[in-house]
Amino acid sequence: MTRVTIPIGPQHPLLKEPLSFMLTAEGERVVDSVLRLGYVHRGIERLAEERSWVQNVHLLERVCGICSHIHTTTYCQGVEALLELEVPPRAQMIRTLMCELERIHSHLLWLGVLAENVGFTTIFMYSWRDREMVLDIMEDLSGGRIAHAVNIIGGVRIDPDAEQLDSIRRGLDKLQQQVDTLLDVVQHERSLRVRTQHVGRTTKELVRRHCVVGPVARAVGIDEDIRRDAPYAAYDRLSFKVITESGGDVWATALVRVRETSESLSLCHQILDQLDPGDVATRAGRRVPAGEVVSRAEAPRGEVIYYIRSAGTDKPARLKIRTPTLPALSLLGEQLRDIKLADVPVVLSGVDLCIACADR
Amino acid sequence: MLNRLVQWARRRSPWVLHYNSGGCNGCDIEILDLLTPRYDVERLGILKEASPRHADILLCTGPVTRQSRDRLRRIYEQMPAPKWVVAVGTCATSGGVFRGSYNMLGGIDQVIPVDLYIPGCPPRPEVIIEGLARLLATIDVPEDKPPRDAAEPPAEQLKSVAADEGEASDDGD
Amino acid sequence: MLSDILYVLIRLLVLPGFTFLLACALLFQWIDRRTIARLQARVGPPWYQPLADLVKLLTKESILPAEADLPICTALPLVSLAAVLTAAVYVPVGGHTTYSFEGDLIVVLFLLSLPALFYFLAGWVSVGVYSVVGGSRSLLQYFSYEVPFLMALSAPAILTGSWSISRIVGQQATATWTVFVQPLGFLLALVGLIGKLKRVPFDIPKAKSEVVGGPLTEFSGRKLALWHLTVDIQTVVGVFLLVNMFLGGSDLGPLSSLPLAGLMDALGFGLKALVMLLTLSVTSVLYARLRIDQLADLGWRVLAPLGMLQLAVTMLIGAV
Amino acid sequence: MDTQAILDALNDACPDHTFDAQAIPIDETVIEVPVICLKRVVACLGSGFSISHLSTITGQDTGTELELLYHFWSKGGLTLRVVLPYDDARIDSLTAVIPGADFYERELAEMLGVRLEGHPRSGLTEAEGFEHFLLPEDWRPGRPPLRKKQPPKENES
Repeated sequence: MTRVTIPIGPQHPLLKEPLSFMLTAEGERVVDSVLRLGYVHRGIERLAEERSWVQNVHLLERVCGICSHIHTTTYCQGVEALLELEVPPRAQMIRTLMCELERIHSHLLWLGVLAENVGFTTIFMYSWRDREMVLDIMEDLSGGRIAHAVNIIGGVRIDPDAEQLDSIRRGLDKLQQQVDTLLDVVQHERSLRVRTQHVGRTTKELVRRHCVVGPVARAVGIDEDIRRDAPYAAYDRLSFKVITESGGDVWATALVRVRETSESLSLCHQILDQLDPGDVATRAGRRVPAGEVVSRAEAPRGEVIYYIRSAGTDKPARLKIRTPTLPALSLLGEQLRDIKLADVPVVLSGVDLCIACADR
Repeated sequence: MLNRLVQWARRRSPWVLHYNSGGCNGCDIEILDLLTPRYDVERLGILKEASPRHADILLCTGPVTRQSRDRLRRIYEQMPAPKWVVAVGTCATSGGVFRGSYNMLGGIDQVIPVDLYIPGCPPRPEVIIEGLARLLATIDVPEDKPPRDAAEPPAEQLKSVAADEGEASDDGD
Repeated sequence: MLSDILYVLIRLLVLPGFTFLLACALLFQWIDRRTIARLQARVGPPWYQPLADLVKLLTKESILPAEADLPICTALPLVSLAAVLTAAVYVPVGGHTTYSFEGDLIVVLFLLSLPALFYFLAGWVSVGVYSVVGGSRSLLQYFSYEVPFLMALSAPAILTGSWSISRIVGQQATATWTVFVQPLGFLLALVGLIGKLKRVPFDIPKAKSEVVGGPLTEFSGRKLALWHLTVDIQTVVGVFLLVNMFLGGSDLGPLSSLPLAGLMDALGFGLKALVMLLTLSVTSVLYARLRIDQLADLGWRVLAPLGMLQLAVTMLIGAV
Repeated sequence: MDTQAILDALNDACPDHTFDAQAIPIDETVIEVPVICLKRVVACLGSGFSISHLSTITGQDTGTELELLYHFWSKGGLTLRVVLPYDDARIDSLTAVIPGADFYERELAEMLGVRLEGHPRSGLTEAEGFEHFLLPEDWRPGRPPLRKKQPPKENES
C-alpha cells in the first residue's frame, strides 16, 4: 500500500495550539509519527532569569492559559521555601481552593474537547456551558476568568468575604448536579463509548517507561498523586480519594477526569468549611538567599516540577519548568503507531495535551 | 445595489479561522468559548472554519515565535480575498510579557498586516465579540469598485512571501 | 404554444423549479442550524444567515492550489449541482410533478448518488492530503450506505408495482402510507439519507478533527458556495423524496376532503417535510461521529441484510 | 524512601566513589554522582528501589561549569547531581534504561549544548546536522540559549 504523509498541525482544527505531527499512513492506518515542538517556545526559562522574583509570578502565570494558577503556586511555594517564609493557613487554603477550581475547569474543558474531536458537538457545548460556572466562581474570587493573578510570594492577593463564600457554595452545588450528569453521559452514552473504549490503550509498563504522570497514569492503575504523596499548600488538612481506573484507554482517562472533578468539588466544599479568618500573606523581601529548591505540585494534567536556584540576587539564577504534557508527548509516539487515522484525534485528546506548557 | 447586497452579506457572514502562533492558550480557549452556549457567536453568523480557504477573518493569538512565522504567513496567503486579520490578546498585539525573548518576533503585525487589535490578557469573550462587531461594521464595498478587492499587503511583506514560495507546497494544512 | 413554453419555463425556474428549491434549501438550512443550536442550549443564526453565507461565498475570491486541475475543479461543483437540480424535477412537490414517467424513481436515485462520486473526485483532483483522504473516505462511505438506501427505496416501488414516484404517491392515497407497511424500509432510507448528506454521525468524509474540510479543504469562494448549495438542495430533494415514498406525499388522510384542496396539499406536504427535517436535525445532535470501519460494519452487517429482508418480505407479499 | 539504604547500595555499585546525600527544600534528597557512574547509579536505583519515574533533567550553567540534575520521584524526591566541564560537556544517554528521558535529553542538547552519548536519535550535535526540537530551524548553530555567555537577545541569524 502506498504511504502518505499526513501533517497534523501546526494549524489543524484538532489542535487548539500549534505543534506538528507528521503521520505516516497506509490508507486509514497510521504507521508512524514524527513530532515537532517549538511553535510556542517562548524561551520562558531564559526570560525568567532576566526578571525579578516578583515579576516572574506574572510571567509564569502565562506559561499556560489553562493551568495558570498551578504554575504560580509551584513557583511561589518554591521561592517561599528558599525565603523560609511561613505562609498563613488562610492563604494556603485559598491557594488550594483555586487549584481545585482550576482542576474542575481544566477537566470540563478537556471533556468538551474530547467530545468535539469525536464529532459530538452537543457534549462539547454542554460541558463548556458548565465550565462557565467555574469560571464565574473564579472570576468572582479573583477578578479574572482565565488569568487569576491570585498568588504572590508569601501568600495570596485575595481575601474573600462571607458573602462571596456563600455564593461560591451555591455555584458549586449547581455544578455538582451538572458534573453528575456528565459522568452519567460518559459512562453510558453509547456512541461516545464506541469511539473511546479500547482506543489509545496503554499499559502500566509503557506509562512507567515514558515517565507519564497524572490522569493518564492513574487510568492504568498507577496510584500516584502529589497532592496526597507529598502534600503541599493545604492538602494535608483535607481528605480526598485518588481516582484510579484500570482500563488504560481513552474512556478510562475520561472516567478518571470526570470523577476527579467530583472529588475536586468535594475538596472545594471542605476548604470553604475550614477557611478560618486570618492573614492572607506575609511580607517577602526582594532578594532571595542563595540556594536551590525543587518544588512539585499536581496540576490537572499531573505532576509539575520546578527547579529554582537563587544566587542571592533579586533574580533567579536558573528556573526550570517541566510540565506533565512533555512525558505524555513521549508516550504519544508509541500510541500513534498502528492505529486508525480516525482514532488519532481521540488518542491525542486522551493524553490532554497542553503544548504551551510543553514548549514553554 | 449589488454592492449593497454583497456588503450586507459580508458583514453578516464572517467565517473565522483561528491560529495560535505562540500564545499560552488563554486567548485560544476564550476564542473557542465564543462558540459555546453563553456567547454563541453563530447568532452573528460567525462560524469557526477549519481550512484557511474557507475563512474570511484570521483570528491570531499569541506572539509570533520564530518557528511559527512562516506558517502564519502561509495561512494568510492561503485565505481568499477579501480577508481580515484580528490580533487577539496582548501578546498578539505587541508581544506582551514575552518581549525580549530569543525566540520571539513580537506581535502579529511583524509578519502579516493586522486590521484590528484586541488587547487583554486574555480579552473576555464579550470583548472579542465587540471587537469583531466593530471590524464588521467597517467592512464596506464601495459602489464604484468591483466587490472583489483585497487589502494589499505592504510591498515588503509581498517580497518575503515570494521568497517563501519555493518551499510552500500549499497542502492546506 | 407560447403559453405552453411559458408554463414549462415557469415550472422549471420558479415553481417547483430552481427558485423554489433555492428558497427551500436556504430555509431548510436555517431550520436545521437553528434546531441544532436550540438543542445545544444556544440561540442559533438569524433567518437570513444561509442567504448571507451564500452571497458572501459567491463574491469571494476563488483560489486553488497550483497543482490542482482547474477546469475539473470548476466543473465538478457545477455538474453535481446540476445533478441534484435535475433530480428535483422528477420529485413531486405537494402533488405537483414537473415531469413524470414510468421509471423516474430510478433516474432520481441515480442522480442523487452522483454528487457523492463528484465529491470524491473533488478531493482527488484538488490534491491536498486532507482532500484525498476525505475523498477516499467519501467513496468508502458511499458503498456502505448506498446499497441499503437503494433497497429501502425499491421496496415501495415493488409493493406498488410501479417505478414512477407519482404513482407510488397516488397509490398511498388510496391505500395507506408506506411507512406503516414498511417501517423498517423507512428507517433504512432515513439512515441512508443521513449517510448521503454526510450528516452526524456519518460526517466521516468531512470530519474536521481528522481531515480538516475533507474533499472541500482546498475549495473556496464560488466553488465552495456551489458545493454547499448542492448539499442543501440534496437535503431538500432527499427529504421530499422520502416524504413521497413513505409518508404519502401531500396526502392528509381524512383531512384531504376539506375545502381548499390545493392549500391543504401544500400544507400537508410541508408539514411532513418539516418533520423529516427535524428528525435529521435531532439525530445529528444525539450522536458522536462513527469511524469509517464502524460505518462499513454497520452498512454491511446490519443495514444491508435488513434491506434484503425488507425486499424479500415485500416480494413475498407481492407474490401472494 | 530510605536515604541510607540508597547510599549503601550506591556505594556497593560504584566502590571507587563515596556517595553523600544532601537535603534541599522541598523534601528533596540530592546525591552527587560522578559522570562515569551515572548509568550504573540509575540502573541500581531502578532495580533495587521503587523509583516511579524520572520527573525531568535540569541542565544549568552555574557560571563555572555545567550541572545536570536528574530529578526522580518515588513517593519523595530524589535528585542526582552530575557536574560537567564546559569544554567536554558529554554524558551517557539514559534512553536505553528510561525511554522517557528522550525529550529531556534532547532539550539538554539543544538548550545547553550537552553531547548525549548513545542517544537513539542522530542529529543531536552540530556535526550530525542538528535536528531541532524546541528551537526554530533557522537557529544559528553553536548558540545554546541557556548558556550564560549567550546574550539573551542575540538570535538574529
